[in-house]
Amino acid sequence: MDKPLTECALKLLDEEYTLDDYKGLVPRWCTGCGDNAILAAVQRLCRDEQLPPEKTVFVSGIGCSSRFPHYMHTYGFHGLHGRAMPVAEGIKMRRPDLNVFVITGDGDCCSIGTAHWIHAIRYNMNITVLMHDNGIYGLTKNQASPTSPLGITSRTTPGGTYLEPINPVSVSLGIRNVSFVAQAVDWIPEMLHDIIAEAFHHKGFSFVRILQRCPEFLDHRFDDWVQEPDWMLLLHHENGVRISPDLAKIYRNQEQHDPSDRNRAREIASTNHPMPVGVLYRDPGMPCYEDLRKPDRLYTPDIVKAAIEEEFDKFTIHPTGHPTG
Amino acid sequence: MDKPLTECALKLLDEEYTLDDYKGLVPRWCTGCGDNAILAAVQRLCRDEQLPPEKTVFVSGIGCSSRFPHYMHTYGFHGLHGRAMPVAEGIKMRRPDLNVFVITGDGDCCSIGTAHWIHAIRYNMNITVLMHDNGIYGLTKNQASPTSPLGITSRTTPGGTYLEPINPVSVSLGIRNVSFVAQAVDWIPEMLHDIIAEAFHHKGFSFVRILQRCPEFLDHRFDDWVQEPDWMLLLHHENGVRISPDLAKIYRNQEQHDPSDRNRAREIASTNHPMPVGVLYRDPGMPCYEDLRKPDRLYTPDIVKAAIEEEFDKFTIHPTGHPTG
Amino acid sequence: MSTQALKKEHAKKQARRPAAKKAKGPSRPDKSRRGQSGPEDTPVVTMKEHIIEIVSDSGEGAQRCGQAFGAIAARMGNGVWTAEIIPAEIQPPARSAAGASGNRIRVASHRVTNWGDEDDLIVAFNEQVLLSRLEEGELRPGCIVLLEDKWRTDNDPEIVAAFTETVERLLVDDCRVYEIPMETECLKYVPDPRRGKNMFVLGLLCGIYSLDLDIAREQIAFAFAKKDQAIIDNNILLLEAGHDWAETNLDIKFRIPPSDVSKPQIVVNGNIALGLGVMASGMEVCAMYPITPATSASHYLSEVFQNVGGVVHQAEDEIAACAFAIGSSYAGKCAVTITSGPGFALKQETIGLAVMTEIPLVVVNVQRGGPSTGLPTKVEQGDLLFACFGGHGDNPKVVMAPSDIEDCFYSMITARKIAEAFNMVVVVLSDASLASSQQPFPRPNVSEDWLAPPVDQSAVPEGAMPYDWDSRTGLARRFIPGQPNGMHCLTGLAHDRRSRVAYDPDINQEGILHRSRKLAAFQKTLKAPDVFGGDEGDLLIVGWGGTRGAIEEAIERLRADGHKVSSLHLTFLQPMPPGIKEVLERFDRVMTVESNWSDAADDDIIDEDNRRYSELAWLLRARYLVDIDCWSEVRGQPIKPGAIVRAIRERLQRKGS
Amino acid sequence: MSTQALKKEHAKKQARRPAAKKAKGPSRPDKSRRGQSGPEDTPVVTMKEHIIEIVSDSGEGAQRCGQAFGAIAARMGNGVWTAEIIPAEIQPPARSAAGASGNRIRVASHRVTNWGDEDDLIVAFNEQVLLSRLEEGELRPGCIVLLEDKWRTDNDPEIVAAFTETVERLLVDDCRVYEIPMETECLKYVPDPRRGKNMFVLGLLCGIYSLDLDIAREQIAFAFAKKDQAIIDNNILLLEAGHDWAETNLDIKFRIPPSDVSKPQIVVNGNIALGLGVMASGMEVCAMYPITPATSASHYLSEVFQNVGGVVHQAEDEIAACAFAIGSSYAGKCAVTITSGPGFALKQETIGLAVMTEIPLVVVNVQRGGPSTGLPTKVEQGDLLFACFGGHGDNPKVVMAPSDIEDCFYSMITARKIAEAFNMVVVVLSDASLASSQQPFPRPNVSEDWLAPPVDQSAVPEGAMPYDWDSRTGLARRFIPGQPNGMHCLTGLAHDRRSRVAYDPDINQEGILHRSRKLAAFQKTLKAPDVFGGDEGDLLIVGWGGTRGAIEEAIERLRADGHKVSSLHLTFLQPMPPGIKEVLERFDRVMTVESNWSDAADDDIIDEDNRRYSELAWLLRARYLVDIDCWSEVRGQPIKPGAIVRAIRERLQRKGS
Ligand SMILES: Cc1ncc(C[n+]2csc(CCOP(=O)(O)OP(=O)(O)O)c2C)c(N)n1
Ligand SMILES: Cc1ncc(C[n+]2csc(CCOP(=O)(O)OP(=O)(O)O)c2C)c(N)n1
Ligand code: SF4
Ligand code: SF4
Ligand SMILES: [Mg+2]
Ligand SMILES: [Mg+2]
Repeated sequence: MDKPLTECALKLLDEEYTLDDYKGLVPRWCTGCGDNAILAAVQRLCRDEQLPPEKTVFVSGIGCSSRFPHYMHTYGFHGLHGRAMPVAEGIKMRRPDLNVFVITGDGDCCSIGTAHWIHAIRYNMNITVLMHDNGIYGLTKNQASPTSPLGITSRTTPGGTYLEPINPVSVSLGIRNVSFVAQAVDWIPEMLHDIIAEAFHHKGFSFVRILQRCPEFLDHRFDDWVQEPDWMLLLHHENGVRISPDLAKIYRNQEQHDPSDRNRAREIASTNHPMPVGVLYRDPGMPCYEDLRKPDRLYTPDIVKAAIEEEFDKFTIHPTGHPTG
Repeated sequence: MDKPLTECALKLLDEEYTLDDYKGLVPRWCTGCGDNAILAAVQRLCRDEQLPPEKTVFVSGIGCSSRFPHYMHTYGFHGLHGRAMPVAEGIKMRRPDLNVFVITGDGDCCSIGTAHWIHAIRYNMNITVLMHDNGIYGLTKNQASPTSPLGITSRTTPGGTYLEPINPVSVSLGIRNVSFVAQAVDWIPEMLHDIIAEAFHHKGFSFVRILQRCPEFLDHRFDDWVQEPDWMLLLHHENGVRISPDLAKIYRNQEQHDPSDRNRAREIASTNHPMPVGVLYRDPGMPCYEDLRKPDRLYTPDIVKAAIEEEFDKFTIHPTGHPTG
Repeated sequence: MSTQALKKEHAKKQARRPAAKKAKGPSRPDKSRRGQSGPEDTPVVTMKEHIIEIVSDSGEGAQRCGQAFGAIAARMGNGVWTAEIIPAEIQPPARSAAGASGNRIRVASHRVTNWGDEDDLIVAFNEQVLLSRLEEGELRPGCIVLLEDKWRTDNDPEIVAAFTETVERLLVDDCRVYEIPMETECLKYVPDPRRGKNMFVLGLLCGIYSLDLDIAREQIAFAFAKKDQAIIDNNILLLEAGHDWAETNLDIKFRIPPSDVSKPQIVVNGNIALGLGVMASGMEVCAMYPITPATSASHYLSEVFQNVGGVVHQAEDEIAACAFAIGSSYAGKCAVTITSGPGFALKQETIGLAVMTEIPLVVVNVQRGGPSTGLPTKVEQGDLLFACFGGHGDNPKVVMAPSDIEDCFYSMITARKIAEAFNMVVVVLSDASLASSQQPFPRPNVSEDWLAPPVDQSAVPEGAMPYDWDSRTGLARRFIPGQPNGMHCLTGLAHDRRSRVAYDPDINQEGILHRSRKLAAFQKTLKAPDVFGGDEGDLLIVGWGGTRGAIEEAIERLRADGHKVSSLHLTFLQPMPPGIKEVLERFDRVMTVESNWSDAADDDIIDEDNRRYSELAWLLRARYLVDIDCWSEVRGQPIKPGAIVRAIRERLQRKGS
Repeated sequence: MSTQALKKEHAKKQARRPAAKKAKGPSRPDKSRRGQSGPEDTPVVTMKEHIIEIVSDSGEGAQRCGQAFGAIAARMGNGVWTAEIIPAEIQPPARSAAGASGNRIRVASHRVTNWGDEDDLIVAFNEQVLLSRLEEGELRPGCIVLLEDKWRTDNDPEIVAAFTETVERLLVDDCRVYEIPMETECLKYVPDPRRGKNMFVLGLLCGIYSLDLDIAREQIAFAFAKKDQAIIDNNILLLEAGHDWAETNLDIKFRIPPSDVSKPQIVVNGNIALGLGVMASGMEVCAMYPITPATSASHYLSEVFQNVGGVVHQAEDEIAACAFAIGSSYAGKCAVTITSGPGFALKQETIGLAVMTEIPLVVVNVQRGGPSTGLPTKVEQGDLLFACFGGHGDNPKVVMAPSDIEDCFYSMITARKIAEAFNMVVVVLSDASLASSQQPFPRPNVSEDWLAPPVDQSAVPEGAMPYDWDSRTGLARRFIPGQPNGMHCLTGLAHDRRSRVAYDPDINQEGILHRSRKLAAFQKTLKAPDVFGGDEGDLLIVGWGGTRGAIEEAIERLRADGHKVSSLHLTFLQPMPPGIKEVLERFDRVMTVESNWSDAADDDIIDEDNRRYSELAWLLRARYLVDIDCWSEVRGQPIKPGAIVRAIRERLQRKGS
């Protein structure tokens, strides 16, 4: 827990981080892939917030979207399919000084990772989660995901999917300890950035579902919404995001939604026609697990040694010794 | 898929199953354990419905509650911690002729089994799930579960649990394809039986959360509700359960709740003071996965062979043969 | 435009085409290779075999072209092996090494059992994908290179420079380079040459290898059967164009005489063969979660399984998939779950449940490069010991490995039968190479015996017990829900013959004994495997799984050189068939060849106390106490016969000195 | 009532107590055993050791009594080993075999290393729990039985019959039975004898074994330190009552002289020792999911870990627990995850990630009976090969096993150090027996060296790479978030030295090479283990883990009989230390003794081609090519030294003939 604070401070005084400071490898997503827009929004956020790259960690699972950390010039942890959240929790638990982001996909989060997702919401650690929801398995080349629209064909559902998709926002809102839920779309970059910024600023587990286009395997899924601004519903509030005049001109469907209203949030979330975009729910008062469990002081070797001796005392006997007979 | 229908019919004509026909080994739960009441209610249901024991399967995970199948004289599958649901799905998929029940605990279902639980709701197979929610890990002797009330002490939380519990009913209601959710308590056996009966009659995935007392490790958890009938809220409806006049006298807190009203269901579910008991939600129209995926006909060996030959045809080449040079 | 009309158009355009190019390359005395004669009178060189590769950016169709080329050769009666070259990314940038996508086709006058050594001829759509192959050492010296020429005149000077540089380098590396105006030629027939260039190339290759154009046309019609006739016509036109262009402009022409195969053959890759095998085995449920390189088997099954009444269930994760398969097996017929390494790891606990409760189950693990996420699309045989010793406590199960495409098919039928006969888990270890390679095999005669019998719903005799283990074999009748009198509670806890939870020491010992005994009983049904080569000699190579073809080819080559080497290939790895010890003892030395890790014996820090052996070597050493050496690679590719030959020669020398 | 007042009351009541009972049993010449002398003048028989058991229904406190008895003996300087007798159910019905709950305490004049053979004396609160022990063969012939007598006069005639029958049977089985009015006596002091009988029994035992009452009082005060003084007083009163009753009424009295141990000792079971070890190792995160028999280690840590700044995280499942530990390790100090078989199976994929990314991690597997849910509370060593070969692809990791309680403590310190020095996964295999057995060990001198250094946040030198493997050892500096210039993306995919995803054959080979090499480098730091017994001879027994004490005791007994047998016990199973081959070769024959499955060599269906060996035997055979036999049990209990003696005698005869 040793923070070389001096160093950060020096850095801040010396120079400013530019967008380039956050750029890692050249992204290898398909042309037109919505992941590119999300990366751009996040890099902008990092720059705006001047996050020290060495103090920032992007944790991901496996999937197209989960390649994200390679494209950032921060610390990155590209782990296992479905397991990004518990890894991120482990990091945050002992290193609250780090900015921890999770990048996950709809399969990664809502299929194999379901249990971790639900419980991550419950732990409510101060982590920002971006769930790239393209409604398909991209990396493994076109299988249905739990958010795939009913009836779409994929390699495992050549006759069309059988089930209605789950709605990750509604599911999140069903967890008692939920503290921040938002929805964004890759094709309104300004809102995307602002929503991610809100999520980042929220202290607690912030879950952002980002509808993301996958031209490779599920082209046209969002065409209606992309082409028809009136199919969108922009949420705004002083405790949420604001809508710029330019955007307001295009997207005339708007609602002033107070993110503390969970029931209304549930109703809004329950439809995608219109598709809500904005902060649906926020409860700044929900305690964070890492705070509830943080060491109450700095444990120096001497304190530790003393505590161990104390434990030994509990279990120590002093045999009377030598044979008497 | 071969159903010896004649045999069942004969059995039905010949004799009636009695309660004893459903009794397996002598239960080994602690005195006062709520599991006993659930077992009694289920055995009564089986007798009332005259379920052929050989056509009935109880699938469970691991936990005190998951010992249940041993105490039934039906087929039982006492499997792995957290994995009862996918096992039950596999059974039901090819054997819709079987009555399939799942017995699970709050740890089994809401902790290690979370992903399977959420997705089982989504698949909506015709399975009846009884989730014994004692808010604690019984079998492993007293660790907190995701439904443990905030602050209770356990062997892993000697200073009290850190987090608000999740509410399994609310979580279930957040899944788009949910088709039946109810809540029951072990200490009102009549309602318990009626609710389980409703769940059994519902075609689809019926999830019943049963608040179950564990005197061994979480004594007094439900004392307030057990001792104070006014802390309970009994839900009734012609499409739900009815309340007998005797019960009505004790439990005066009642609400006529239409189980098709999901929003109201969510509101009711969101509190345990008063504690709702009854059918919260039911959608009889939700299609079942096993129906969506069932074979469209009986596949005789001849049909199968023909289909395989057809596949071979697709990939067969007829080499021109012998060397020409 | 009708095909006829198109053809005329084509003929007209032919007149205008540029002069034929000759190969640039080192000049050689051999006439055909120097290409000094005019194209029209190019003599046909007869070859026993050739290795041909086609690479392009991903999405340009090299894969399809290669597969068609292989199929045409197979239709003509040639021995064929096709292997995929899979790009590392989904949509890698154009003209990048990571994007090389395509096919290697080995065509021969005899049966081909592996992808061979290096390329004799390679077609590349740009110089970057070619470079990646060159750098990986896949071009043999003297390799013929057919390269799209449009980059030489690109607007981007960097591209031009890269192209020129590459051509120079190829020449230095002793290649014979032909620059081909693929795009220019295609543009004569189609507006978008990216969609069609591959058929032009197919035509080129048909010309170069003297393949029958009628058969080629048939193959195109077959491959595009689901598409519009117009597309088929267009493709045939391009095929013909390519063919004619080669005839007119190239000074190379080969003929690889067909073998005498004349029976109908199935041409599929190993994963499709697995899928076909699942259908033919009578299994009716395949529960899976997508994972490369296993998923394509499920893709295929998803399309056709319902035609035999089957269902593919894509579960929420691998654990659920395995549990679903177990539930389904328990309630009726044996089910299968298909996965690869990471999923196989996740299934360990669930597999153990099937072992303990004696529920038949087939688990297919299409191995990929590990550990962890590793090399998802690449070849490795790294899961053998994990398959044998996976699971906590005693987990006896059968482990088998198909060694070629045909085996992939039959392994499913065998596995299902063993699983149901012994109420056991059967793990089938395929790999990424088998998964995506094609090799024709004789069309099987479908037999009703392959299919699982209908679900037994007859009454259980009064008093019978669900684990009434036969004391000799460990076998017991399985009680299936629906069977009257069979009611009992199955459990993963230690249990007695009535399936009641029991913590009694004797009962625990008894259960483990009988589950173990089934493996011994099954082992008694196995036959000793045949030795390839001579019955005794200086060195025996032992292998398993997809390396068979390469190993046996290496043995053949070495024996042709007079070496006393032979090989033994194991299908059953657990239990092992009888008779192996006797074979091992007839050879002076024994060495395994495997695609997994082994420490090199001559490494500084390595000695007999810490050397980590290859997996099969380890198994054989433990069982037979024979000092078995190993040679292995983890290069993410199928092992080449030439590499094995070199390794063996080196060992023969080292120890022989 | 004050203690003094209580004491007086007690003294009064003594006057009224019934006449002393004498043992019923076969009459023997030995005076003390026939109990012919009056109680008051019972001579003290001096013994080298005794095995004492106390069993009751679950909840009656036999466990507490047994532990206290062990602790008092230990305080007096005796060698002690206590083992738990755990009921199969949580709240089993009263008076049932499945409910037998209690403790075995082996007390000796020398150091005790295992639970021994059969009981010399057993105290039972009812005849049913006693029966279960009798039936499991735990009473040696001539065993002294102290049995609650109240059942003889129960209102339920069935109970009376059962009781009488049992006593008959015990007599037939050659036991010496004393019926003790436990409840009657206790009722004199307390209203509810179910809460207190155990302290009365403790007093009885103190009397019988001539233990110092002052020390006993101290122990009670210590054990109930968290309770009211009134409870302590009450318990002491009962203790004294039991003591006096024994003195007055029993014709048996033993003395087991203490050893010369006089240094302070720690008395804990293996799981508490693990917990203490975790604290002392400097690890700060323990992520777990409850599972028997591992959980009690986490219970202990949950109580005290915060005193060293640590945290126990109960995750939603084992996969999450392992991933959490990995995340925590990655971001700072090495973390630990504790589980048992089923959880260990679930963690395989996650463990593989740590191996691939070279994140230090300690994984504790407190083994239990398998496979599947198996025998959750029972003893087995069935996960060795799984630990060594678990995970798909190449998964080099360290596997070690503590062999006694003290080892459980130090293993955590060692494991953490290895994990961080080599950036490796260290699997520590404990077992259900170690987990719940107590054996005093010298109080360690806490050392600052044990603790992990603070998280290094110094800047990474410009140009350094996150996998800059040293070519000899495979080691590389670990880059920890927060370190300036260290930014990189860790990945479970194959990667190069910069941690960039790479599918290149050479890079893959290079990565696997260096991960494997770390194991070899670590192996070079190990020392050859010592042989117990003689340096050469007829037979060498090899063992690992919790069986050490029993094996060495068996060896001692056999050597005392003149047999040339020795033993070798391994702490490191992967890699194995140098020098083992040399040891093996010095013995005519070698055999492992293990608590896991092996097919019996003389079984009809078993032959050298299909025999399944015990796990360590398999490892040794593969590495050293020595024909190593094995003898094993899967009885869910610690192996007894006597069973090992019998097995060895039998082998010596069989082969020696
Ligand atoms: C344990 C495991 N199972 C399966 C896979 C294969 N796999 C990799 S990514 C992926 C799903 C990708 O879909 P999604 O999470 O939606 O991400 P996207 O590619 O669409 O961004 C799967 C199934 C794996 N790597 N590991
Ligand atoms: C994979 C695995 N992890 C952990 C366990 C240990 N375990 C058995 S039951 C149980 C929890 C029991 O709690 P719950 O599901 O609430 O059932 P209850 O006993 O309260 O009825 C646990 C953690 C196990 N058997 N398998
Ligand atoms: S496959 Fe889809 S999600 Fe993946 S990179 Fe391409 S467009 Fe994006
Ligand atoms: S521990 Fe609790 S849940 Fe388990 S049987 Fe006892 S009372 Fe019931
Ligand atoms: Mg996706
Ligand atoms: Mg519970």
